[in-house]
Amino acid sequence: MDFDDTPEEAEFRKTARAWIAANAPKHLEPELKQAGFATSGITSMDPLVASREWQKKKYDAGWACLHWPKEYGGAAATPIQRVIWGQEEGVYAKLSSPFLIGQGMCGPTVMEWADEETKRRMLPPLASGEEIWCQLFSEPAAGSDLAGIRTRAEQQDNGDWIVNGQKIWTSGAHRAQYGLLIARTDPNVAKHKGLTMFFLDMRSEGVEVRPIKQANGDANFNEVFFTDVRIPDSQRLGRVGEGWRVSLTTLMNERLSIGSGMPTGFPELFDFCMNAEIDGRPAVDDPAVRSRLANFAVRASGLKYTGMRAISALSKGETPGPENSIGKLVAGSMMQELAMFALDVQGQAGVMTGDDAEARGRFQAMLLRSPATRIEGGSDEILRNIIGERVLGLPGDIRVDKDVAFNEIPTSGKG
Amino acid sequence: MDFDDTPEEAEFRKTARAWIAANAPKHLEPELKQAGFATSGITSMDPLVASREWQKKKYDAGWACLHWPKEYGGAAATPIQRVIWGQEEGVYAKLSSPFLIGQGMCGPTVMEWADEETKRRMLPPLASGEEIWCQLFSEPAAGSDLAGIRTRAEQQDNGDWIVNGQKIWTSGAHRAQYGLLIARTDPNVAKHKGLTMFFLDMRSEGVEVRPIKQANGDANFNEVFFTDVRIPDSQRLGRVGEGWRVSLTTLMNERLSIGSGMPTGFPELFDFCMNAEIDGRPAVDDPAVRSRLANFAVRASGLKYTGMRAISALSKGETPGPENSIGKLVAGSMMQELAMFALDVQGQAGVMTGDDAEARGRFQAMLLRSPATRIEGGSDEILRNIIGERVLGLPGDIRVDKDVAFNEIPTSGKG
Amino acid sequence: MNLDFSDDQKMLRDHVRRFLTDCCPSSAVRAVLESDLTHDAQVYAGLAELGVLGAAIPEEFGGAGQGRLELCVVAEELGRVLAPVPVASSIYLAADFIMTAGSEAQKRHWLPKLAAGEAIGCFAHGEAPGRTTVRNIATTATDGRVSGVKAPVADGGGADFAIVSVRNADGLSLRLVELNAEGVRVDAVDSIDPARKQARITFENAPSEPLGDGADGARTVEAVLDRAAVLLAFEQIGGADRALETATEYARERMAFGRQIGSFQAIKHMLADMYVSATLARSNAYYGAWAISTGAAETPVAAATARVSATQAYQHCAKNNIQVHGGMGFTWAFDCHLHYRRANGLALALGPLSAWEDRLIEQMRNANASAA
Amino acid sequence: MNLDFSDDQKMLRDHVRRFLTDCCPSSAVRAVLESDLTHDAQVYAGLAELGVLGAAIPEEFGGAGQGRLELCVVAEELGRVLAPVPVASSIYLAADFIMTAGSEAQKRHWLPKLAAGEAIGCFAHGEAPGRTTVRNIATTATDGRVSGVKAPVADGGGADFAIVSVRNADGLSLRLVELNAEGVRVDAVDSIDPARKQARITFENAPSEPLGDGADGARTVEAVLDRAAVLLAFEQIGGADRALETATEYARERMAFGRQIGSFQAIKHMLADMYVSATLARSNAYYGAWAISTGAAETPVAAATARVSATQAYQHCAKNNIQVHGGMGFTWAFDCHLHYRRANGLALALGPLSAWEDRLIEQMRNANASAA
Repeated sequence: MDFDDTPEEAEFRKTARAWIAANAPKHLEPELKQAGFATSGITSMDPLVASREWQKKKYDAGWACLHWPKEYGGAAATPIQRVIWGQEEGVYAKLSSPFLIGQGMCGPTVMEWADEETKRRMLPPLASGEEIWCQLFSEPAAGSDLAGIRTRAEQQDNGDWIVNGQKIWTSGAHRAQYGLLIARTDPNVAKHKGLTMFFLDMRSEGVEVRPIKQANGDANFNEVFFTDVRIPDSQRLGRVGEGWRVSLTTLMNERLSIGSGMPTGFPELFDFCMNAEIDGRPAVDDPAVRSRLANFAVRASGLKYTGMRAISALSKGETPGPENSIGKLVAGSMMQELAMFALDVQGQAGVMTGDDAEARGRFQAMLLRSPATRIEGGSDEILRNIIGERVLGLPGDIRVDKDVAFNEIPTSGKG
Repeated sequence: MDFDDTPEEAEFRKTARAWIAANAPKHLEPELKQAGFATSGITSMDPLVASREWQKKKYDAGWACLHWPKEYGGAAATPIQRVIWGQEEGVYAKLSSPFLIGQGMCGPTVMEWADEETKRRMLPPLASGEEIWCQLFSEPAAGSDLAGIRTRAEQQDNGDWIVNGQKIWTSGAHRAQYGLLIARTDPNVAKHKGLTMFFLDMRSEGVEVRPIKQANGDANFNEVFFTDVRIPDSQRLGRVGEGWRVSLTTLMNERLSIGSGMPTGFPELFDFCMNAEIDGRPAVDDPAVRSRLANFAVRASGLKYTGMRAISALSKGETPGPENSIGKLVAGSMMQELAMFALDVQGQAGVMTGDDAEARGRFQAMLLRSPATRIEGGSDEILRNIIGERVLGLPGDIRVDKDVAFNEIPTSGKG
Repeated sequence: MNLDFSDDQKMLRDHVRRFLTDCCPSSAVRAVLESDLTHDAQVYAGLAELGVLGAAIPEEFGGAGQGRLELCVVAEELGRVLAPVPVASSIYLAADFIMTAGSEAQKRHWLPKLAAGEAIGCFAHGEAPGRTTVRNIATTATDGRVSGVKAPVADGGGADFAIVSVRNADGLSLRLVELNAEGVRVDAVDSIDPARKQARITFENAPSEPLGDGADGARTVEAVLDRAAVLLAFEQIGGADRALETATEYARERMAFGRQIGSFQAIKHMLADMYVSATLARSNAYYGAWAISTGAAETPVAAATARVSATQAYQHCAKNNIQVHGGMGFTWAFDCHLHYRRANGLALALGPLSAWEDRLIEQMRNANASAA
Repeated sequence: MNLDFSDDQKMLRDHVRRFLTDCCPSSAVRAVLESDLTHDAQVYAGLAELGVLGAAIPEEFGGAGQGRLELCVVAEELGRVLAPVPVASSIYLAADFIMTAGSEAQKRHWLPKLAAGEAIGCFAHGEAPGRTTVRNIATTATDGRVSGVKAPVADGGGADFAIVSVRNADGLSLRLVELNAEGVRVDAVDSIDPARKQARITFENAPSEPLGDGADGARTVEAVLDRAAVLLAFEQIGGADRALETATEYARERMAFGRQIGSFQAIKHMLADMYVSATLARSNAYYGAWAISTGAAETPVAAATARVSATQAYQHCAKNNIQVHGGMGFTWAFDCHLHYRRANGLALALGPLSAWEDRLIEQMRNANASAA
């Protein structure tokens, strides 16, 4: 057992490190280091411009979407090289946040399901950051039950599709050029069978993007409304009615990318408790605080080394086991619990936010953001189902909606 | 708000207290006070004899099964009088343990479903402690899913029933004269519809009682095997096929009697932490211990005052709300958690049991007994279902076995 | 035994509930949450008119001369609707301080105004950062002039006067400071629950008068905080119940996978556990209500029990209310976050959960020692 | 990066697993549990024969000269089958004490015997009641003669010698006492896990020899306990995994309400949570294994992390294994209680969870301070 690179890995790391040292936007480092959850933290310039500049630089030098094939804008790197790149990129990786969904989820779906011409046309500008993609999946009435979506796509005589409906929780829709859209093309068959996947130009007529104000006051997500939006049949991915299968590619990549390296807030909490005082003594010396800290510590450490076990597998050319599926489940509820505890240590003053708060309001922001972590990209309950069924092999829930035509499934519990 | 008796209650309490002072077996008090979980603790004489003597004395003076009608051996007391009697009886109530199931569950079922003659014949000796009853419900393959029982009763031409099968978790079967038995009389109809309730003489030919050794080494329960046991049709309770409805009477009374006044172990834990030391200081002064104690304290206190709210309702002649349904759910897992914590405070030495252990091994015994509390008389999961469905009005689980003939329900998850 | 409210008190509850249902919908809460308003003046005036602000204030001082049980009833209703009014600061705290330690003149001057909602008081105690203990109070009073910085002060922004804790040689003493006096500056501070506004109050040689004889300030603070803890516990159980009701309703209506989400055990059992903690908290709050209404010796234990239990229950119910609602629960438009904010804000008011846990066991230990 | 065992180590694991599957079924565990046997001599001899007892003992002292990683692999397998053998006492503790602090003569005399399973050692440290700290060690050594009472001593009943901690002016020092000497009395004591026997050892002027120079006894104890904690953590994760497997299997087979109970979310999610804690514990144990196999400076943090996480996971999995099994899980006949007993027994071995939590943060604090 060791934490060392193989000689090849060390060589790759050296090259990556040297290139980053020579090319990274060092003047942005202080801002990036202070970034909160899910933002790059850049305020000294337009953050999207900063992101695009760094992405383009990486792309031109062959460091963007490392593991993608070269013909689509990548570098055909191995999974472990991708991990090493991520470690070396460090805080600058935060600049990639506008591209994460496109490159992490939409790209792989296009790669698996589009024809060669489409891939060569659509993927390189996605890799370079010139074009941003969003994922149009969730709907107000279809969250955990994604296959329950109602947005309709109807094919015209000329083959084009006309789309009507509403999507929600669409991150980055306001700045996206393209969107990956799942729609219902046949409501008369069972729910999983009537879906079809498309991609569309977000500048198409009839697409309206509205920001959603979230519980914490931010607006990182959007609602997207479709009114008679026309999509050419050439922008269909997979066969008509095969949309559910196509979406699984996207979702698998979503959970993978969200689940790995989730922050837990523990290092920040420990640091805080080293400096904070309770009645004149360091908080970290209070036995009750210690007991709580220890419980957070072993969870944070467990996630960290679970990640390292996955990297170890990649380093040996193996496929990581199912261990990583626990990442978001553990980190989500832990962040919430940890934030409540940090506020408790701050006492009555913990209620204050922003500059008035200790630790620059970090834990207050975490308290207000963390409920979303337990819901987005698969709720705690869905993740436990996945672990139970796919990892442990337990039987699925009883499904009452499986062999029923979609338009006959009840839509309200009232009455 | 007050904790005071009404004048009528005070009068009743005075009478009860005086009678108990004059009649209780005071020489047994020290043993009763040391009793552990679910035993009377009597060792200086045959505990069953001690129990019967006290019960008979109460019966003769009109203090047994207080709330039963007088003609069946009770005193037609009000619910609040029954509560006051219980408070006054104090440790001597532990002597009633052999009669609890018979008087608490079988008796009310007989009272609701038997004919007048049977009631007048069977109930008084049950009230007086002369006859002990047991409850023959659970089976190896039918625990939480009680309606899944397989013990068969087939009616003969002369009207008698012949019973074959096996029951389990039958508390007190080895000393019982009578048993309340639910059996399947028609396997060709849906599971809830083919059941019938009987009572039988446990001395009947073909009844075999075998003790079950439990995980904690005790043997408080039995398996009961039936081989061609004959029951006259006059010992049927309710109509043929109506057994499920009859059993609900029993089960409602079971949960009521188990749920009220569950011990939590908190007073004992607090006392222990007042006296135990951690590295030379009283355990109760350690902030980590305090935090754990506080969390146990509010649960114990919450249960105590929830009980008092129910008593308050009785005192006003009202029906208590659904609050009491939380009793066993809270107390069961709390006892387990509390026992683990108490052993932790004892350090390495917490592993020792019996006389070598601190607090006379009380917490070690609690650790080993508590898993059963979370299962018997409705598992934690069943209780959460009951609270969710009956208290909060949430929809039931999806039932796949409801409209299927019993003998067509799958019996194994294998293959 | 009667661990329950009386029929009159239940009638009062219905009365207050009807008033708040009409006058304090969630839009009223949001109006304060989303603005610089210190509170909802109309709701506050309505409560004064109903006579409930002065429920526990003697008639001779302009109150209704009822008692603390009536205040418990009102508190629960305020908690249910997340009422954006300074009842806790002005009534549970300021009025109680004056009733407990004030001079006859102070009582005559302030209590009728507090009961009528014509004046608002607050308690300026904690000084960030850190948990509030005698040790970290640095504010002083010299020749009757108060200097120091108090933050956060709940409802400090809308208050006419503050009860201010100051450090003296022996511990704490209390001063009453009018906030329009010179040497006083009140700044709003942002908080996790902007529907219950917080302020920073800076005193620079601000004129003040003593509250009480100055010797037993710390003891007065403890006694008043104990009683306020029970009243806040009622606000918390009101909020917890409402969060549970909202979540239960949603679980009955919302469909997923062709069935009501409340038919899934993951959701059903989550709601059952919320019911359990809300029930435990309610029973403990009743115990606290009995204690503060009778002045029982076990008040410190009962108050800490009520407080710890209610804090846990409201945090638990508010958090899982969002989880049951899923994505919709995390929108600004749904009310889930109002309870989440309130639950976590109230968890810190009067001192954090951990401090009350410690106090609970400390008081149980003392009670046990004195009984032995 | 390679946070995993090597292929050779995995082969060793398969080897040991095959041996234990054959020779240590649950009937072997029960044979010790239900009798006065101190351990299963046949299984222990078999392990010696496989060479695994001496895995971490240098070849010059009769061991296999491999390392602690091999011992981790063995520990996990022992934990899976609840092996009733004194490996922890004799190898993780006694042999490590001798390797760490023993004289050349002591090593030559004892290590080959320990590796061959011909002698069994134990560590006589705690003295009931109370948590074991330097303060509550009352046993002393005067002129080389040891007096005091040690309880509980794991595997004391079957041991040939004990490493005994004794109080001296500066703290602790260590003595080696042969248990057949005069002045030594060994009594069996009952425990919650009789498949891992405990004893009380009474020393009355028992002859002894020093282990180490006597100055840094407490530090030696800490270092050996840290390493033993990682090895026990592997026993615990082995047990946790086995409990999870058993429960999962049962949930797939057992029917209720016409369906497999594992299709109910209450059960499915319970099992998912068991998987989560078992996975966290495994990853933390690997971190600990890396630390003790490389002698890393962060060993105290890694060891406490592994220990706390594994204790939590095994208690959690063993407890819920019974719950998943329902009534059958509470019978003596099912093996669920064997894991429940072992999980709760191991939680106290080497000191309770709370003490390791405290140590973890203390060590993180020190590491942080020295890094700053």
